[in-house]
Amino acid sequence: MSATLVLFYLLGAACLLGGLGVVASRRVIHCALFLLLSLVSVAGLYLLLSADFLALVQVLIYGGAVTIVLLFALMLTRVTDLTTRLDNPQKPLALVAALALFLILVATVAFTPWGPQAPERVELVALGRSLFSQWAVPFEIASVVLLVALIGALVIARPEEDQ
Amino acid sequence: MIALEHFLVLGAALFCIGIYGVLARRNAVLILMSIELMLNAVNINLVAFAMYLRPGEFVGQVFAIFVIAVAAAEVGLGLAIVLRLYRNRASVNVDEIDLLKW
Amino acid sequence: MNLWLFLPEFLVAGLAFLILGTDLVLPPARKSLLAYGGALGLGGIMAATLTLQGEEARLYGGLFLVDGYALFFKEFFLLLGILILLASVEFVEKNLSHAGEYYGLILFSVLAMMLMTASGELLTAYISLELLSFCLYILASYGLHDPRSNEAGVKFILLGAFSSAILLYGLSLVYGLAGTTEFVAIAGVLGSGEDLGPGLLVGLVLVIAGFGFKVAAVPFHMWAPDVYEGAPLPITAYLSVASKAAAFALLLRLFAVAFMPAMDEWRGIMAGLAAVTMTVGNLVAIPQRNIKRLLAYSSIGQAGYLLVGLAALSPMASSGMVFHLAGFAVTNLAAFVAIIAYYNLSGKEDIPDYAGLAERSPLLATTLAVAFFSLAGLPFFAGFTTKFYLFAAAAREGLLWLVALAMVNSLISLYYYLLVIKQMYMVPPSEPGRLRVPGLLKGILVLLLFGIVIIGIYPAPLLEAIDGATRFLFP
Amino acid sequence: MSGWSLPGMEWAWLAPVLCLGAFVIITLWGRRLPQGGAYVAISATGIGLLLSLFVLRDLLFSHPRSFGFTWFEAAGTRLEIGMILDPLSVLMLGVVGLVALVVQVYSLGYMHGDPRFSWYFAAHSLFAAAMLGLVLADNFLLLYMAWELVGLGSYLLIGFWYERRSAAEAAKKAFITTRIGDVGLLIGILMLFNVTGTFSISRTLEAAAAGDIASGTLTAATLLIFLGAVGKSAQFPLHVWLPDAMEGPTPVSALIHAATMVAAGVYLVARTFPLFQAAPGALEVVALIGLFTTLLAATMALVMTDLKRVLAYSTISQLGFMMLALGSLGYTAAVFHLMTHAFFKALLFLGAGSVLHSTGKMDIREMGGLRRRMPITTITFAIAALALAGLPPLSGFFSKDEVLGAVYQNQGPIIFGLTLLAAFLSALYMARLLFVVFGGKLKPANDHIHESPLVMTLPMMVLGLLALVSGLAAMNWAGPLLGLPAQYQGIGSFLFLHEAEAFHARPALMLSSTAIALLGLFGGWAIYSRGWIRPEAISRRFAPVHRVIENKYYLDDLYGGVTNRVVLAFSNLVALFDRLVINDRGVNGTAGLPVLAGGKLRYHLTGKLYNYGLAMAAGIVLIILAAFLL
Amino acid sequence: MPVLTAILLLPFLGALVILLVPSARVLAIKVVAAVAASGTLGLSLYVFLSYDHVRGGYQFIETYRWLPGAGISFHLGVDGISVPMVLLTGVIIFAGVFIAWNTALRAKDFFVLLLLLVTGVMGVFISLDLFFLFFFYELAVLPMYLLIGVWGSSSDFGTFIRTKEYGAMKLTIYLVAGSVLVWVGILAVYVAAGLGTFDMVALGRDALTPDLQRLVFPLFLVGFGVLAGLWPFHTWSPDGHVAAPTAVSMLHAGVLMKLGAFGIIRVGIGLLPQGAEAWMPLLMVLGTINVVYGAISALSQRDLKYVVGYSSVSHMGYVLMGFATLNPVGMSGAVLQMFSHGIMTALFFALVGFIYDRAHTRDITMFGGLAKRMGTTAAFFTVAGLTSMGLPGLSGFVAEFLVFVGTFQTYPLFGALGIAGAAITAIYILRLLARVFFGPLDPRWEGLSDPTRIETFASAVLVLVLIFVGLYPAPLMAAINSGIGPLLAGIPGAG
Repeated sequence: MSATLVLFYLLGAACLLGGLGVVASRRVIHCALFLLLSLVSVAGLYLLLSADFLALVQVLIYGGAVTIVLLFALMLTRVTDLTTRLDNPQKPLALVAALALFLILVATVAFTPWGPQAPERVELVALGRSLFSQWAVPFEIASVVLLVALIGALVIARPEEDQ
Repeated sequence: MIALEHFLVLGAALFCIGIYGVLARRNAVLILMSIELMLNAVNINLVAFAMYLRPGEFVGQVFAIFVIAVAAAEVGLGLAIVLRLYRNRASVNVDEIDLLKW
Repeated sequence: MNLWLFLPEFLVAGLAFLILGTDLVLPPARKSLLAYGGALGLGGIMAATLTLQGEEARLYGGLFLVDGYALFFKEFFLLLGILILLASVEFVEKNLSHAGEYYGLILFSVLAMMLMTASGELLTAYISLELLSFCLYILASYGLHDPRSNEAGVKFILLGAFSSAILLYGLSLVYGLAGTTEFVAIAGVLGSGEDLGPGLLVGLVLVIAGFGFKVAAVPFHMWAPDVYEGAPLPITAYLSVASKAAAFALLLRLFAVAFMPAMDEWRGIMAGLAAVTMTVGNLVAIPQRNIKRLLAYSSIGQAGYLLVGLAALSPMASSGMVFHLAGFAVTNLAAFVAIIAYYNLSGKEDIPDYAGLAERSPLLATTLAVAFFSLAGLPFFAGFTTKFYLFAAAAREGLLWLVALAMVNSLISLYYYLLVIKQMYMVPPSEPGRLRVPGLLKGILVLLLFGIVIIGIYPAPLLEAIDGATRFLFP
Repeated sequence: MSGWSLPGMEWAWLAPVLCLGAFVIITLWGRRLPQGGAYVAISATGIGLLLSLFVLRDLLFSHPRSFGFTWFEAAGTRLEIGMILDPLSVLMLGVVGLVALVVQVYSLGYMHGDPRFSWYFAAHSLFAAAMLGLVLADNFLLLYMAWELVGLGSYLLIGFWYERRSAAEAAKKAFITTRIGDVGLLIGILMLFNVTGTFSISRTLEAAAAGDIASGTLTAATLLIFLGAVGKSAQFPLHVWLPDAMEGPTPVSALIHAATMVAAGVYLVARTFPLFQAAPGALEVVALIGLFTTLLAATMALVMTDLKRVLAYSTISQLGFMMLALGSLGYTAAVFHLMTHAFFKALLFLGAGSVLHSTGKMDIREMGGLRRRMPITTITFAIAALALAGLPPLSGFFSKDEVLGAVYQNQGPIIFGLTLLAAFLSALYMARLLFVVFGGKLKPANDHIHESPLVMTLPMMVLGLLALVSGLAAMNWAGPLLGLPAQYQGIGSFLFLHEAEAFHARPALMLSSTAIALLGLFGGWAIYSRGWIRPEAISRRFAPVHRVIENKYYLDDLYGGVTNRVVLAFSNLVALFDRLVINDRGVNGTAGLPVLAGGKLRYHLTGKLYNYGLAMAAGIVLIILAAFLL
Repeated sequence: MPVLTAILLLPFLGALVILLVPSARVLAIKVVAAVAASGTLGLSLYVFLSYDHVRGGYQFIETYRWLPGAGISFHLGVDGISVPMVLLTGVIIFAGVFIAWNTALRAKDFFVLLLLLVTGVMGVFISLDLFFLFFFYELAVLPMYLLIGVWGSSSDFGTFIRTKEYGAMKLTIYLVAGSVLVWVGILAVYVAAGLGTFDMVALGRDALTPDLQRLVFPLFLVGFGVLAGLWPFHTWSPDGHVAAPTAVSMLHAGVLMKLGAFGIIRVGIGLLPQGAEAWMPLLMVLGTINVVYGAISALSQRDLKYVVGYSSVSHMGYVLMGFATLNPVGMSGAVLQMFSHGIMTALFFALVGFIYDRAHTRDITMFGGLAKRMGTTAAFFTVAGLTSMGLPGLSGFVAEFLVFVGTFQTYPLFGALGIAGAAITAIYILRLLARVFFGPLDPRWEGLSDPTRIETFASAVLVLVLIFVGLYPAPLMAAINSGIGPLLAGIPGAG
């Protein structure tokens, strides 16, 4: 078993563990931390997939921004107290649905001929260049998306001046 | 060497964990977190496909970058709306918001 | 590369920024100027967009398309944008704060819809779709102190994000199988006869589920009634008309161009989805009391009819879909504008509140009645002709059973529409006095009524335009 | 003036058309015309009568002819309307025209002062038109049309005083009852049309005679046609309408219920007689129905106390007589009796009308001794009554004798015996009327009465004369006496041109019939005038029988019960079925299903966000599974 | 001159003009309606008179491009079957407008909708394109809901209550339900023929194979049959007629029910003759049930209008029986019956309307002796009643007689049942006359009066038509004959 494979299993396990923690933990703060674990492991997986830039982005955006925002939100909404129930009554059904879908997806992965696998590194420079040439339009749109989200967050979350 | 299927199964698992989270949680913020898990699962898929299947092509990675960007924005916006909800109702539990039904 | 081809998008984005900027300097009492200005601007852009007529280009390797199809829908969305802006003014003044951002967001959403129709590649399509969704999430929660608007926003964004994740997973599978995200190239792979295994089907189902959410197809529809009911009225109108149209426009291009070769895989799914969607939508509409909620369910039913066209995908069926979409948009908008006008005057939106409307305001009652008759597919009005055309196309593709079911559903829908008409025409009003509808809304109503009738009795010009547009889907 | 000649047969159509014209004119402008337009009606009928005389003259010196034209064409099928002029139709033309004219003149006096005087004459004209059309028809289509219009005319005239509930009900009853017969008639006609492809009566008769029609079909069709005759001629079991129809003005009864409409049934059978001859078993049915009816009605005539009702039952009885004659191959006898009966029965009714006009009463028990105040009425009434009783040499004697002869010749002794019994009964009830109404002492309440005006008595005298002498037409010397061509001797040879039928003088028969008549009259005199046997005593002795007869054998009650209880109950049931099963279950139930489904289904939107998500996930799983499995 | 377009547009333009007249100027509104109606009558008379029945076939043909891509064109034309129907519509709207002269409530809306209704009806009769036939077919249903719901009247007999809203809703839903089947049938023909056209002339009668014809025909039979009052889908008809205001009842029972029958003949038998042949025995059974069942139901009704309503069900049965014979005589009788029943039932409803307007009740048991105060009404009612009973001299006789002749040629037993139905008709009609108009006058009706001059004029027109056709059916039959012939040419078994 190669080292990369071991690494993959480790990262994968951490990722899934984090995921499970997010959905199963009884304390919201723990959930947030588990999420961080999972997201960071995903960044590790990106490295395994030789997507270095993506790993960086992942750590920066998710590990930094998103998690912190989430923690803020959790604190602002004061749901940190231990007594609150976090799961809803349809939990068993949710489990059945998720498992069923998982089985389907695994079967799909297993039975689909994915074609010749020739892993190859993506050059960071090429990626960067294409992002601003080939993908200029989506890039522009994405910027508008961020702007809109900003405006929306401001409008919606900002306390009214007149109150 | 790691086979593509490894990544795909991992992605599928994470995706389904995320789905479970969305379906089983009642706290709006936790639901948002679960959705982030799902998006990450998608990204694992995209990046794995990009690396394994078509040498020289990296649409998957580009796609993943955009997904990350959108996901981040989504979290921000979602939290803003949830905060507004909290301000109006003093709760972020989604089973308590059912004024609209039937 | 010819940047000129981006003219409409640039102009709309610029207009949006202009409005956001002007908002900063405008006194609160004058915010309605933004809407008028925006509408005027969009009108100008409509004219400017016409200069692109006849242009055909695949920019950036096919991820941004300039063709008749996109052009048609761009004009269409610009027009809808104008109408929504104008229909919102009074409502916004009375009920909402942050008017400038409101109008700006509407412009951004118009931009998003235009981009959706122009995208020829999965990533571009996705990001445009997200832009639209973001605008709508915000607009749906715009009633900041209205718990219902708030609830609508939460449900909308959480379920919307959930559905985008599902869509994305499906897209990732498609990408994994095809190795590309460009529509034509995908079609090439799908049509190559290569065995793609179950991955294709699962991917398609997930994509359909994701889009099913956007167009409110059962069982991915459940957000729609709640959000429609909770959102501010003009936004409900916008959701039911524009965002649905945009989603269908994208869906049509995606399936007609990219997934056409795999039609056998998804055709049955679409047909089943159509059947369930129209039936559930129309059945549940019957007991509704809130008129917005009623229209939400009726829109679900309409989505079912449109899915029939998708299930029968052929040049005629796609024309039929677009045709019905256009007719439906005009009709539904007419209904909503009348409802907005009545809400502005009375603050009411429950069906029993419409008692005696025919006496209090013949125009509003007539508009609603005409719109409902049109939605139910009665002749002289758009709904009849568009449905006939769409269903004829579907029947030609061997989906007569589905058409029959759709007709039965139309019948059911007639029942609940008539219930509203009964309130308006046969029950005496609970309050006396005539209602004075402002001139602007009156103008819009008359215009829309005219549109409904014209599409109903002289559809040839519109249909020719549509045929010209959908021709690009089947080169 | 060679181009000008007397109108002949080709002008016969004018008679009904003139009457129809009178109807239209009086309906539209009657109120503005002098005398309410009565003279329009009378002159139309008069011209018609005159015309029929010319036609008769033409016929006598030439041969029967028929005329036809296409009314319209329905997708290849020609609907023709035709007219036949043969002795039978011309005879009827004359009788109908004559009686109609006489009655109209009489009505001038009788109906004087009625607020709807003008409408009376309009309806009268309509009726006369229909009746004239009926007798002229050589075509089942025209015949049926006229047949129905006759029914309409009678409906309008019976219900003339519609303010009276009883009149309205009687008119309705008459129409509906005869209509039941008409159903049979129409079915019969169409069955024949189906085989022959023509509505022409002559051609149908030829086909039947030639054996072109299967005997089963023929018998069925013939009997159905006879059902029509049964309805119109008030034969058992459809006789119940006629007595009630006396609610109409009395001249109407004279016209319709004595001379014309009720004779239409007999006429119909006579007209289609070859069918009956060709159809096995048909004549037997006709004879039996006739015999039964005549006895049944005669007994009822004996116990009724209402003057007009007695006459009505007597009419039924006499019509039964005619049917019996037809059933016994006595074609001439039946038609002859039809003619004489028309005269004397009309006269009887006019007399009754005259009595009613002056006393205002109909119950014979309140009358008596009227001869002292109403001599003309008494004499004419007596002539008619005696003619009916069959006293020689009055008209009834000859025609009844013919009937008896036919029965004697062609039926067994039992039937003949019963026929004699019926003859006896008719003499008896006529004697009863005569003696009770006109004989005896004048009741004080009737002291004020006086004879009717001339406009009424004159028509009675005309009819009286006819009742007196028309029987002589039977005699073999009648023809030569009138200067007719040699082939015509008595009426028999006129009616049966080809196989001339002479008057059979059967002395034994004539003697016994006279004896029977005298016996009846004597019995009547003994009971009702002398009181040797008290009628009350008889009725007491046979109380149950009397009660049954007095109640019209409970037939009216039975029919009334059937229509009111059974038919209405059934119709209520159907209406209820329509509402409860078809409408409430079927229609509302089906419509309720979606409403119900929608009402239940709406709750799938729980308002809980995670439920929505679950539905989406489950939907995806299900779609994938379904896509894989299907 | 494009006459047919003019016929179609005239009532429509009338409606538009009325829309522009201020609602306070009631007289002007009525005058416009009257002018439009008279013009329509005039044009339909012109079409009737100048239709060349010797030449036969479709005449006055007009074709305009509409949606060539879908194979839809605006194709108008009349044949011998539609000509009488056009005339019928003209006559009835003419009478109807005058009978509705006293409409006080929202007269503007009323006349607009009434004229729209006529546009729809006319359109069905003269359309030669399936799309437009269907278009106008539904257009004719559309105004009904409002016309009944707003201007109608409810029935309330204690245990039996039918509100006008119920009647309106039921009628609308029912008729549209029928049209769903029609629509499916039309699309089936469109697809199965594979010609890519909705033009009935182009489709002809052999567009579908016999097997397909048999499969599709029931759709048209039941779909159009619903509108024709086919048992057991008839209950909308009495309920709807009763609830409707007078002029609408007239148009509705008079013309609208004929649309259904017309649809069966034009679309069903015209396009699918062999399918029709296979299904006609069933139609014969149902038609006969219609006749007898309708008549028996009419017998026990307490509401005057319900009697007339069920009588319509019964009489439409003759039309269906006539169709079912598939022989020339029966079919021509059926078409004539459509005309005759249209006029007759319109007259009935007009007269019932007069009574209801004055007495404010339609309960038969409350009446008695009305002839004394309403002589003209009684006389006209009698004429209508006699027509309904099939009395010679009136149009009903000719029509029913032909139907009987036709039926006897094919199904003698059903013919006999049909004739028996006519006898039951006599019972209920005569009962009605005796109950309502004859007998002693109930003192509470002392104050009643005969209809106004305008109303009398309008109903007299109908009476005259009944009598004229009854006495001289030849002109009408000439047209009908020329229409029936080609229709039956496609049926091998038809004589």
